[in-house]
Amino acid sequence: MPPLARFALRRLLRGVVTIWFAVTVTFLMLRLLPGDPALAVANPNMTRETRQALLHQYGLDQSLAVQYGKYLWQLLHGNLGVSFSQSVPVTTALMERLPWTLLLTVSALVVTIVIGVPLGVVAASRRGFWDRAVQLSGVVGQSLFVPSIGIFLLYFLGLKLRWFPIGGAYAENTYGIAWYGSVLRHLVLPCLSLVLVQLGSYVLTLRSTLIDALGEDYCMLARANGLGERKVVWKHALRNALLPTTTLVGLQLGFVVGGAVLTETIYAYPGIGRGIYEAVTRLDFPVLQGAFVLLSATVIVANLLTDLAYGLLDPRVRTA
Amino acid sequence: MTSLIESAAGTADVADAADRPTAAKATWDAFRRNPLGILAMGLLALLIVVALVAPLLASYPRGHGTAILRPPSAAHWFGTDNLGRDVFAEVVYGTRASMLVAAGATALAIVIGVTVAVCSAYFRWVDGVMGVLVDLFLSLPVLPLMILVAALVGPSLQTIVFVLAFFSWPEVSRVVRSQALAVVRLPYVDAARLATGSPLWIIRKHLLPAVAPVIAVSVVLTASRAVLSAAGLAFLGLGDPNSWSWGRILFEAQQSGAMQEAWWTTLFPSLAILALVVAATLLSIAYNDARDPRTRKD
Amino acid sequence: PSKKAAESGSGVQLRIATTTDVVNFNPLIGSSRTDYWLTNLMYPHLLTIGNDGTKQPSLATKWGYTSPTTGFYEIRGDMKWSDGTPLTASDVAYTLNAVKKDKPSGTLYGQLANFSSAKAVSPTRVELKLSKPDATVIPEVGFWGNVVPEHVFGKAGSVAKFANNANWVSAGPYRLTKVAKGQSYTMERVTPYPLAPGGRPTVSQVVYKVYPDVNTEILALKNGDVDAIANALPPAQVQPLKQADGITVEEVPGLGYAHLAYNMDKKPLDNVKVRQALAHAVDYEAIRKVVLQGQAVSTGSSPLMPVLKQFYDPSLQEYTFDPAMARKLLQDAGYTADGSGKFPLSFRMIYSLQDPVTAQWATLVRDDAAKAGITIKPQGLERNTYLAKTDAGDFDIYAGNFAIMDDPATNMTLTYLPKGIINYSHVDASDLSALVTKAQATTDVNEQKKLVQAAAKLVHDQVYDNVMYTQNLYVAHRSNWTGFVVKPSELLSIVDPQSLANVKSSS
Amino acid sequence: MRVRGLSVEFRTRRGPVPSVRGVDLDVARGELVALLGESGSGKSVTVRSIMGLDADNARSSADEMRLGDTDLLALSDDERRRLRGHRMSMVFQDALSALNPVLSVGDQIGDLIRAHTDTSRRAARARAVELLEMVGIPGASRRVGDYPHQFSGGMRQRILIGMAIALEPELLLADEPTTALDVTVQAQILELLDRLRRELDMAVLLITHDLGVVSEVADRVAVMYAGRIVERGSGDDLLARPAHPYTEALLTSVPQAEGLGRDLVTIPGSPPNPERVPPGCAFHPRCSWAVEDCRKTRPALIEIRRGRDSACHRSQEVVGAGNE
Amino acid sequence: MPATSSPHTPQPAGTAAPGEVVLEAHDLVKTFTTGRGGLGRTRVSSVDGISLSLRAGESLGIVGESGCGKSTLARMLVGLEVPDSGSISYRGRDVTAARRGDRRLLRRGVQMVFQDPYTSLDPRMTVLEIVGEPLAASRTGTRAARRERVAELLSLVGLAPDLMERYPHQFSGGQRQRIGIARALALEPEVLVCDEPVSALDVSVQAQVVNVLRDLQRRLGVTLLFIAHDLSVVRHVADRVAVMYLGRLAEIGPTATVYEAPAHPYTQALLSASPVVDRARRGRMAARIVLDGDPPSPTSPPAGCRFHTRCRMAREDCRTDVPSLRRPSEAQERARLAACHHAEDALTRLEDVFGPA
Ligand SMILES: Nc1ncnc2c1ncn2[C@@H]1O[C@H](COP(=O)(O)OP(=O)(O)OP(=O)(O)O)[C@@H](O)[C@H]1O
Ligand SMILES: Nc1ncnc2c1ncn2[C@@H]1O[C@H](COP(=O)(O)OP(=O)(O)OP(=O)(O)O)[C@@H](O)[C@H]1O
Ligand SMILES: [Mg+2]
Ligand SMILES: [Mg+2]
Repeated sequence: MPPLARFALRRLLRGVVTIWFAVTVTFLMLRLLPGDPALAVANPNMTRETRQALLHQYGLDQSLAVQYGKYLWQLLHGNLGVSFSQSVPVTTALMERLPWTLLLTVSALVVTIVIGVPLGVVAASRRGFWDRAVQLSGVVGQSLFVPSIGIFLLYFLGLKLRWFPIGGAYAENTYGIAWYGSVLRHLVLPCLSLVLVQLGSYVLTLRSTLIDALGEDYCMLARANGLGERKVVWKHALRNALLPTTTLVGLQLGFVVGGAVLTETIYAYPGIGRGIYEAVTRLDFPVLQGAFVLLSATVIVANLLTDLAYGLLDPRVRTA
Repeated sequence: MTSLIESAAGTADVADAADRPTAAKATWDAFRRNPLGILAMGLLALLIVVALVAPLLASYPRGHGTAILRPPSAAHWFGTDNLGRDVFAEVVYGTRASMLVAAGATALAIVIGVTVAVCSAYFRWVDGVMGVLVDLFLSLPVLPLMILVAALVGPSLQTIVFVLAFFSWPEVSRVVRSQALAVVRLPYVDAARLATGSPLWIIRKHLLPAVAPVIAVSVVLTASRAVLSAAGLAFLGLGDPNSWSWGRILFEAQQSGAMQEAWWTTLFPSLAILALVVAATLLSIAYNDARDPRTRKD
Repeated sequence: PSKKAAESGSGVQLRIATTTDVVNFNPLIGSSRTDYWLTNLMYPHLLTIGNDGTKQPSLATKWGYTSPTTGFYEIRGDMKWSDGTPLTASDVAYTLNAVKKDKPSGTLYGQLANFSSAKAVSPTRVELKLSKPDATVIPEVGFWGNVVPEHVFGKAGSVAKFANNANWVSAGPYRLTKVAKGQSYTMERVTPYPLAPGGRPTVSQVVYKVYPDVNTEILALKNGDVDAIANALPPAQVQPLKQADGITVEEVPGLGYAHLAYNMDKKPLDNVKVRQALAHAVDYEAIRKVVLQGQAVSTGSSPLMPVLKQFYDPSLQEYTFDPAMARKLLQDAGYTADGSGKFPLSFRMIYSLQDPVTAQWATLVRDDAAKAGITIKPQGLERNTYLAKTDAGDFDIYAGNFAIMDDPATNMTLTYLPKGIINYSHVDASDLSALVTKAQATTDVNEQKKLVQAAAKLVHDQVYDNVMYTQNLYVAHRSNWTGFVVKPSELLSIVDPQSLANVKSSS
Repeated sequence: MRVRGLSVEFRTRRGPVPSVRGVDLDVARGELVALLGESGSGKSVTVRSIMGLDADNARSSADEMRLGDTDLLALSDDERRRLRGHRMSMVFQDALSALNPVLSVGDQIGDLIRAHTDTSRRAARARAVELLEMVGIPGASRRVGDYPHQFSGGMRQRILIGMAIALEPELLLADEPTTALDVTVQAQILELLDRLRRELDMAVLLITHDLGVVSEVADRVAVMYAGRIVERGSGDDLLARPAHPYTEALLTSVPQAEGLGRDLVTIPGSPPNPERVPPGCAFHPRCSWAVEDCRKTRPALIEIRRGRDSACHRSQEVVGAGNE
Repeated sequence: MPATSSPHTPQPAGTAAPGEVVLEAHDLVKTFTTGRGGLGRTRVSSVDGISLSLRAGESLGIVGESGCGKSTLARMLVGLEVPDSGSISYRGRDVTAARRGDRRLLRRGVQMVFQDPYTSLDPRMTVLEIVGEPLAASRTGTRAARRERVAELLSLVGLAPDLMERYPHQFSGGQRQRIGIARALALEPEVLVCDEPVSALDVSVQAQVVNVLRDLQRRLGVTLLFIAHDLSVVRHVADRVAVMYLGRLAEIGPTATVYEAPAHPYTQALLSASPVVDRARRGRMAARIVLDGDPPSPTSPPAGCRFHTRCRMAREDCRTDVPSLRRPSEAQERARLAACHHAEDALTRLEDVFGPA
């Protein structure tokens, strides 16, 4: 088998295993831990009959093994089941939300990188005051509690200054250009809080790898060859220092997509994180399982993309 | 044959080297010089003291008061909440619970994580299995799962501790394992393998001491992440409702709709979270810097 | 974004904030508050309710019984579904029969226990056959049940599985036209709507907007992002909002109550003295004053709340907060306090963490009981665990509240009969059961009043249930809106079809 | 090139560490001077200082430093930079870490050329191919776009040398260019350096601690110990008749065919820590010739013979002993 | 000095008569698989069919270019690495399989001195702990007895015993290497495998360590396997020399023979390329056998004779047939073997190596 095909196959296999793992963990948790979805869906004065009917309708009256087998079988056919509480296919329920989460996390990532790289470079190449300032704000940013900044931003930028709307992803009754504008305006605050929170780790990682890179022999050689400091930093050192940062992107993207629960909750952003939270409160098993499948898939795709980016940046991988 | 025993010159040379500080002392010397590190340590110590002597600082916030949602004053330094309870007392006792949760979860996560990491690094077959497991765990969306478990099991101090630990150990394991792998490859471990056939001996005498600094950093970072996660859970209404934690103060402020107007109900617990996490992070950075001879410039 | 421009955008738009997203568009399934608000505007109820809990005509103009096992509704003849199909008695009959058959999880099925079948005897009259005499069926089914279009729901197979998530038809003042899941739900005016003044709702468009919590809702209201908050404001926010410029706060009378149920299956709680001691060990006044900011009224420890004027019995007095009395009662029951004044009694009290008001007084109940030497361990639970534990009887004390207890006879069958589904105290007293069963079967109002009052007295004296208060709710809207009709309970609030068909903007 | 009184001091947490003290060096065009000394004696620091690439915490001073007729000390940072790679260049010890792993070899050579001359990208590339051919990379035009990891150790070192001579500098500083290589490859590289030196008429300062290498290629040799030059002279003379006990000990401690079966002559102790260099002659604690005076007074580097300098109180005796 | 001169002198584990074979390796093969960077796995043929025997009291030197498998061979011999195939026997007992008892036997009999004196000592342990570790781990003797033993070992390698409370970082490279040797001696092994014990040391210190090793061999009768890439050091230490190229033995024989009359073209090239401190040879660089190119990658070793790609004498058969290790005909020295099809030819062209006399 050619190495590339073998590589692709291995990645695929790993992806499948990861998804299977996520599915199994959630499946078992949902069924082995206490909590009855029939109770969660109906109102309190429901009769036992209704409850039995519901359990039967959800297929929860079968044995664990049968349920598991059925679920995996469905999954193989790309069928995530039907939401308990919404009576619509899980795919429909999730696909309404996924784009928003992706928009939020990806735009936050882009902004983070666009701001983070220069900050990291400044910190690494201009030691002393600027370095300390960047480092300290990175640490503080990293340590912020999302709801706290959420409240703060909403209060000042939303209520007091009225720069940005409070909650939601776009304004109703807007069309065309105005719609895009409203999407952008709604995106700013949640995106900003995500950026604040994750910027620190990128800047700090980049800073330290860049400092390492600048001390490497190849930077010394670049200087010995009479290259200007700017070229040494931006071309020779940064290209190398970005590699660990790329890995971080991959590690974090999956994490951020799942971790956006708090952000999405604070800003009523209709993303998948909030969807999960709501599904938990209703014990909507199929939606929860589907969401975890989707999140694992996102992690896999994110890792694949970072691998690709890594390959582009690192010829040692590309030409191996 | 010339005498093989080191000549006076040789011993003198060793004596000369003797006052070279040990790694630990060099680290401490470097650490002491870093104002941020000292500041962080002070802050952390302060929070620990607050947690320890909470009863001396305030009486446990229970029942209800008459002054509702009052801004900070001399009587109530941090103001009062919607039931007229003293926010300062809540924050003080919150420090206690938050740190307890963090400590419990961290201890558990560290024990599991380090055991797995060290065994993985030392025994290749363990690494085959555990490595995959850790990778799989790391690709799980942690916060949603924590929410799920906390919601299903029912929020209590124990649940929170277990949930946090259950989802934190893989990260500990990942970090410690990579360091342990590096150590296992060092020749002195090979030398130890030639000295004894007991893996336990090697792990105890060589591996654990060598990864101890990483574990130390990991403890601090895991704890600070645990504080954030616990606060997140509490904020979503999944904290232990019977003990005061910073997250619960925020949650109650949110539930009572007082968040926007009564800024003191949200500001102070938020600051407490920030202070703890910042202190922990700065401490670990300062420690790492002090440990690295390159950054400490000696 | 939809390509279609808002052609009706010329009219007035009313934006309403909510904190819960819509879960299900099928009124026979839906259980979230926003589900009700939305579907109520499309699928009419036969009856509506007055502020004192009395039933009033809506789709039905007349209702009653022709025999102990036969009931009837006369409905209006001028109603039409928005696609032009007339709304007839056969829609009503279809709805009831389908619910009976498919057992959807909504409230309605629970009301149909003694219902056998329905039949449209004319386009405007439907008759219901009951399996045994039950006076509560007609008013309760009329109030709780939405009527759904047979020509739409009939095609879907089981009404328990129908998502109803597109192409809505409405026989109410508005019709759902655009859904942005998790964000906003846009409804357009339906004309003609016979129940609106002039057959035409004044507002052309109603938008429900989802906010993460009440804090942001308040921000949004102050900001002018929304025109009304339809869910209940937290007690502490009522005063500040009343004082805020440009905002009007409306009082919504409560039709439910909050209570403590003592699980009589658990040992010392089967002892009436212990229950009475517990009843004396709660400072109800303080809870109403501090937690509820005075926005609640005592029911006299009786399930017959003052709002239900025709049933209320003012002679029942609330248990006083009297730790000494509690101690005495416990000593009578054979318990002795230890050196520190503590009795060897410990109770686990469950409550839902998603219910902020209960969550707040739960700790007060604990602290009050401690004064009487009784240990109460509050166990705050996530809503689902709470429901599961409630259902399993896994608690000593249950703390919670019911939103609408409009009909005492119905509610007593559910609350105090041994098999009642909300009989959380697990009471099984023959005298009480006899009274309740009789009340349920009696169609004579005066007779029924006597019976339920006697039952309520038993409940009060024996502490079969410890009803603490009825909470009055408050909702807010921007002051430029007038004409809201306030209906009791959060489920109706100011967003009942009648209210929204009448509301208008002054600016 | 001419250097006088070069000193470099590092500021560290434990106080200043003088690593290089008053080094004088001359390298003439076409000449290969070997700088010999053990690890930590300050060889690399000297070279970096000459290149103007001192570490952040280093402070260097010199009485005189000129390249041809340019006074290096008088130059601004930018002028100094433009000199680097153009008129003086450097070959590093570890070619793998000295080449940037993520940039193609052609790109790196191109960068160098374009930093000093006004050349188009394409022309720079063509020149890169030429250089690679010159240092003996087979299939240079194909491989110019390859990355460092795709070359073997010897080839990488050749590429480094190619970069160093790209703009035909007057002075080439080679810091242990062969230490990381196998003997068979080392021979190739040394030969290449020797050839290029002759072809381009460069001055080469070769740093090494391998006496064998010195003996094979050096025209002149300078021996460093604890940051100072302790002996200096032409290769033939110095290796045959060492005048400093350190050089002498070094020569005898190397296993040689004649000494088979006997114990090697050892130099007791170990090289001094630059933070704590013994007073007087830095070598005295390890020196078998040491006398009382060596402990107190530091011997200056003085000319003991024409073209021969040594910093030892007993140079004459040492030379004499060696001749016996 | 006789091997049992003083009661304190440590005894080698076994009492093999000089000349008896103590450690024998037969047809060892080791291939590593590496899977870096996610793209496919590569197989590195590190050692490919090496047979050796070590006789009691002798010292065998191994030379070869970097990456030719010297360390891998050494690690297999001490049991740190398990060979893919082939066998190792110690005193006639097969110890290849990693059975516990065999491991213990091997550990007691064969010990190793590592290349890098900086990373081969645990920085967190005192010298006492380091040197005493083999004893402490097997709970041999009391604490005090162990202490005494460590003191003995330290003086054996020329370190003052009172230094044993110190930490490694307080010692110089040469001293550290001697601590490493003392540790290796703690279990009184019969064979000491030294993997480049002096290459990380300064020239001025190398001699100290070389002398210690030679002295130990003489005094204790320890058998030495001495790996180095510095030909002159090997020549000084070893009785016999083995030359490795890309995982295989190129030539093996008594030191003098191999150095003076190398029969393998690779050995010849190696000798010719090594710089020697001898001004007389200066300028002869052009006359040397300079090998073309670099050693081929062990991931895809050439077929046939692995040296053929760089060999000046390569012919057709070298590309296809793997030469076996054999005694070149007409050679005087019986003990010398070379793996070259054309060893005889090579021997006639010796002047290329050392230049015209
Ligand atoms: N940045 C620095 N900070 C502090 N000390 C330094 C620094 N760089 C070098 N030194 C010290 O300067 C001394 C001389 O170092 P140098 O690198 O010149 O030695 P060298 O002769 O090149 O050794 P080697 O043969 O190992 O390359 C060493 O003791 C080293 O520790
Ligand atoms: N653990 C390992 N995993 C993968 N490959 C290895 C491993 N150990 C050694 N190798 C490979 O085996 C080959 C021989 O390595 P070895 O270390 O034995 O060579 P060596 O002769 O000791 O080299 P040096 O002189 O550099 O020490 C090399 O190509 C090396 O890359
Ligand atoms: Mg150097
Ligand atoms: Mg090796």
